[in-house]
Amino acid sequence: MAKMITAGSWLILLTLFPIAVHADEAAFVPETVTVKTRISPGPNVLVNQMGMASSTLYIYSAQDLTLKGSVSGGAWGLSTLSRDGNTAYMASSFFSRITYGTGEDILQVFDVPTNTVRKEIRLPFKVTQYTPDASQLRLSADEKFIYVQNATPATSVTVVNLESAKVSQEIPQPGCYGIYPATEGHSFSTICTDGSFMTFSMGADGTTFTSRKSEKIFDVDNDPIYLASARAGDDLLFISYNANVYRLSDKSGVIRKVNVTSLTRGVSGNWGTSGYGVLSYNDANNVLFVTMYPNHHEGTHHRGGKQIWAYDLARGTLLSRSPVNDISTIAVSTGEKPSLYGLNMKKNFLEEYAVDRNHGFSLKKTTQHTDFGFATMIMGNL
Amino acid sequence: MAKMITAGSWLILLTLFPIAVHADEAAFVPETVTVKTRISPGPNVLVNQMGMASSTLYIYSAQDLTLKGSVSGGAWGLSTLSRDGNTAYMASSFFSRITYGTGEDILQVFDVPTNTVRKEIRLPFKVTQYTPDASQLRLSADEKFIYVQNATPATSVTVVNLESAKVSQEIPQPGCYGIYPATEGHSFSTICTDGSFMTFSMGADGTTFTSRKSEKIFDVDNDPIYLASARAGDDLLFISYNANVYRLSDKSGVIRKVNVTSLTRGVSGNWGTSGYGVLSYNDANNVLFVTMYPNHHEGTHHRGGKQIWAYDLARGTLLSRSPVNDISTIAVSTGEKPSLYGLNMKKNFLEEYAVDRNHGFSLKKTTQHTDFGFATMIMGNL
Amino acid sequence: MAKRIDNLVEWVDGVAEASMRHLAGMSGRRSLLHKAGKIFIGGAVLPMLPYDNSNGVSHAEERHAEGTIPDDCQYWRYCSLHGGLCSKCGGSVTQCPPGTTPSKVAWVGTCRNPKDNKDYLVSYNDCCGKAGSCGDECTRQERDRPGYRMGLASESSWCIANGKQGVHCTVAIVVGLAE
Amino acid sequence: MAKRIDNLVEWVDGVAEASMRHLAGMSGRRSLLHKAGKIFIGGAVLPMLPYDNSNGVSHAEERHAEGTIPDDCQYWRYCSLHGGLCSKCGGSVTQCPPGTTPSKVAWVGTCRNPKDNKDYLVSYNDCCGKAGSCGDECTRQERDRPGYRMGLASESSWCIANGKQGVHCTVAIVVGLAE
Repeated sequence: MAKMITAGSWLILLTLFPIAVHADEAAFVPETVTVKTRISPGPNVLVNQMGMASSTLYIYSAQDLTLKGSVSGGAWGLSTLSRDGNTAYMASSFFSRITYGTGEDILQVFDVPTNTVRKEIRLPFKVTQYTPDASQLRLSADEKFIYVQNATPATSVTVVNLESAKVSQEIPQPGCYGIYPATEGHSFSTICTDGSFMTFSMGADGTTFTSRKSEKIFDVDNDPIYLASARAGDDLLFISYNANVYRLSDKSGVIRKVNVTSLTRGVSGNWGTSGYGVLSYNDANNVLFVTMYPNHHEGTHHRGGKQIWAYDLARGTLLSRSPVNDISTIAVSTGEKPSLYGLNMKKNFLEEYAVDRNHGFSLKKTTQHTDFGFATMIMGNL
Repeated sequence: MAKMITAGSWLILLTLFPIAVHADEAAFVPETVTVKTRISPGPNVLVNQMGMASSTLYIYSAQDLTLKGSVSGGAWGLSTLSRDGNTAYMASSFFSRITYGTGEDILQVFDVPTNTVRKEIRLPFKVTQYTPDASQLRLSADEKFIYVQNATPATSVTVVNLESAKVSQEIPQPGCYGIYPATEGHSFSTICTDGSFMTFSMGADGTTFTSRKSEKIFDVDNDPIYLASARAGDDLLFISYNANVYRLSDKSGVIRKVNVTSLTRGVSGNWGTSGYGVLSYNDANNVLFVTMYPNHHEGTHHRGGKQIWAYDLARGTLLSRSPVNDISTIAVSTGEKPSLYGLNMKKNFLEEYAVDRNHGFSLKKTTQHTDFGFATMIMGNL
Repeated sequence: MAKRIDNLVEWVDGVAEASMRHLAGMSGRRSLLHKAGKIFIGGAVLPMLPYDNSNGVSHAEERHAEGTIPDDCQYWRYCSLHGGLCSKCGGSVTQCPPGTTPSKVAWVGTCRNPKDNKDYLVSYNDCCGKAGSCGDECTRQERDRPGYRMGLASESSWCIANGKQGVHCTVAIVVGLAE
Repeated sequence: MAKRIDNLVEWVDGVAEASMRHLAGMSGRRSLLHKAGKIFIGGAVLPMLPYDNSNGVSHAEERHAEGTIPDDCQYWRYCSLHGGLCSKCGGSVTQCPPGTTPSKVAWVGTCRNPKDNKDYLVSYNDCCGKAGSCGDECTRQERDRPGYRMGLASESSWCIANGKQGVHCTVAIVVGLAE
């Protein structure tokens, strides 16, 4: 047998390299395969594409939507991004046999510039499997803790200390869902099944908590709010299926209602909110953008929007209504001259829009890039 | 906190079951969720859909292509089926992080009627990752052994004893690829890089082997054959990119050429073979079916066929040329009145064709079913 | 309704660790309704929908012809469905396909049967443990609510109570009359 | 060409256990060609293609403008490509994207550069270790052969020598002139 294997070596070589190479190679400079160590510089837009086996965070140039790189994790990937845009987090499930066998929930900590895994932290095997929304995986204001939404379906929040890479505690959250951290300190609020909010405040070391329940804020049956939220100054914005904006304050350690604004008052066509990441706020101009759907009724709340509305929250004025194709999720950049990014849920496009400040913050599509699969989250240090 | 959790239990319940149930239920018969324990009876057609994370074997009714069930495994799934159609095998890779981390190759043994995993056998972590073809995972004639194609890219064959569920040996196969078991005993042949075949014959206990190399059978550069093969009586049939049929005998423990037949002699249009599972043979009528592509040239050999040709191998007659849409893989049933199944590689359809014996075994599509992804293998106890 | 409420009750008691097998012989429908009744009395908030409470004869009739339940997404019992029907995966409208496990809990829709103009509770259980999809999904999602009303949340996987195994398809089980 | 032949030689010697890092400082291009020469003398079957053997100046020129290598599937160097180009995944035509690992071995195409009408050897390395696709694939597959001529087999994953990690995309490296 030894002889055969030796003979085989030649065969293998011929198999791999059946063509003789020219010996006079003075002028020919062969190329070599290399690895790009860092993605191209500049601001990024990230899209979280959830999969049943693997989930991918695609990283695009915020300028022209060129795909700059990606990182990938397991099933039902939830994700978030550090404020500086350099660290991405994904919480997802891995199974020994993809869809069965032994499972584990892992928090991957990714280095965005190099697209590499910096750290893995094992989570309690309770992480929610739910269409991804920003409210399911959230950093504390100082980015020392990360909060993970659990649902078995009993709901709770796993608190992970990112410095020690250890789970600090699991906070029971019965009948409530979604994580809305305060802009400072270590507290977060959550939406409860009776239309109230619960606010949890952690002790200094992250291992204890106290909680305070709000008054009833909204009517779950008749005016349910999305999980999606935005910050307008210090306040939290939510929006209902019926396009009522709930402006809330979490400054006092409990949620208080500031005001409620109907976007559709005086508008015909029975418009309602529609999509997943349905609202985004540009603070510099006090303008709220919302994906809207005509003739809305029970069951249309997750369809792709047919218009994006720009609304001046300071003045209470509907500024513009821009027609779009099936946009389910939006993100507007900060600053006085923002761009808006949207996900077309029928064609799986990531789209970029120029915002015309002189015409009511109306939108004009400038470019698009396919995002390769179902996605409901846009992130970025925009 | 105890109080809060108790209160929470109510909230959870309301969350899950917010609607009161009517108490007078005399006439209402509620349904219950059950599990179908066995797939519907009747002959099956199986399609192996390869995925980069998970692969699925879809099980269709051979009658009307109704989807009857499925089983699933890991990445780059290779599969085969027992002669009675009751046991399916899949060899595939599983990773701790889907695309990275710790990997393992697993042979899953599935019970087809119940769609359940009967057994798992761990394989040496060398299984080929290659567009699936029948020649990569093969049962011995008595179904006591299964042969697994390895490629790291060095090639070898893992022999698994299915009775003991243990690996018997790994047979080095340098410069050769593909597994073509004999119709009796424990030997198999393989195609080698110089156009010859090697035949390996195992000892009685499966732990030893001897090998014999054939003469050169075909010209790898100018008339390469596909991995796909068929049996015509006791002989093995292969076909080249140029549609030359190589009829070979493995009866003597080494491959011998019986004859070579050009399917395209006298046919204009420069037709060539094209697809993956490009040929299938109906023994009862001595008819070979092949997927064909016009104006073929280097690079067209894996495109979806534009015609299926029926060829009488006994008489050396081209019987019919049926137009089809992008069929890359075919399987014809046994018996005098066969049906033919094909995979449309552009639309991912599984298609069924009636075979008209009175008109040169020409084909007429009778039904189709989407197969949900890229597939190159049709199996069945047809 | 038995299994459905069984699950709910056990789940509330045991916080989602209930085993189907453990449940099977545990209690009849009546005792379950009794439990459910207590729960409602204890509940602080009762978000009932104002539906007719006559009984469901016509539905019971339909059930006898189960093999013929349509799998057109527009069929009434799919009013809150969000997923691929198991009838397209080798199961049926009420049967998980071979080799899968029905989710121990589920989201619930309230759908009006046009035959008797009554509202029924429909439990949408995911069937778990297999990869591969089997056809177009139905996305109706009427009265769907986000995770803060988990029992109506069609955006959640319901295999979460089954070791979070893969969602293969979804069944639609008529479990009760809505009051 | 250095790295490419390095890999091939080491791979034949060490049966695919070669590490990129281990190879880096091992040997210059000349010694490699020497090795390669011996191999060809030793080989029993020499399936050479009858190509021109003048040198590749025009290709060398093109290389200096690497950033501008087109990623249109019809471009000459993709003649045997079968996969998605890494230039669409954050890498380039010759660079794997950040966070991936180039396959240690690869399949090889022989492609004619229309500029100088010479034939070049092109190594198609897969970049490994990430999920997610990045755009349409190029399927040219000229002179592709099945696994029995493994070095030309574009239907194989070439991450098989990298712990079989996931194929993310493919690069096209011009490694030599074909004789």
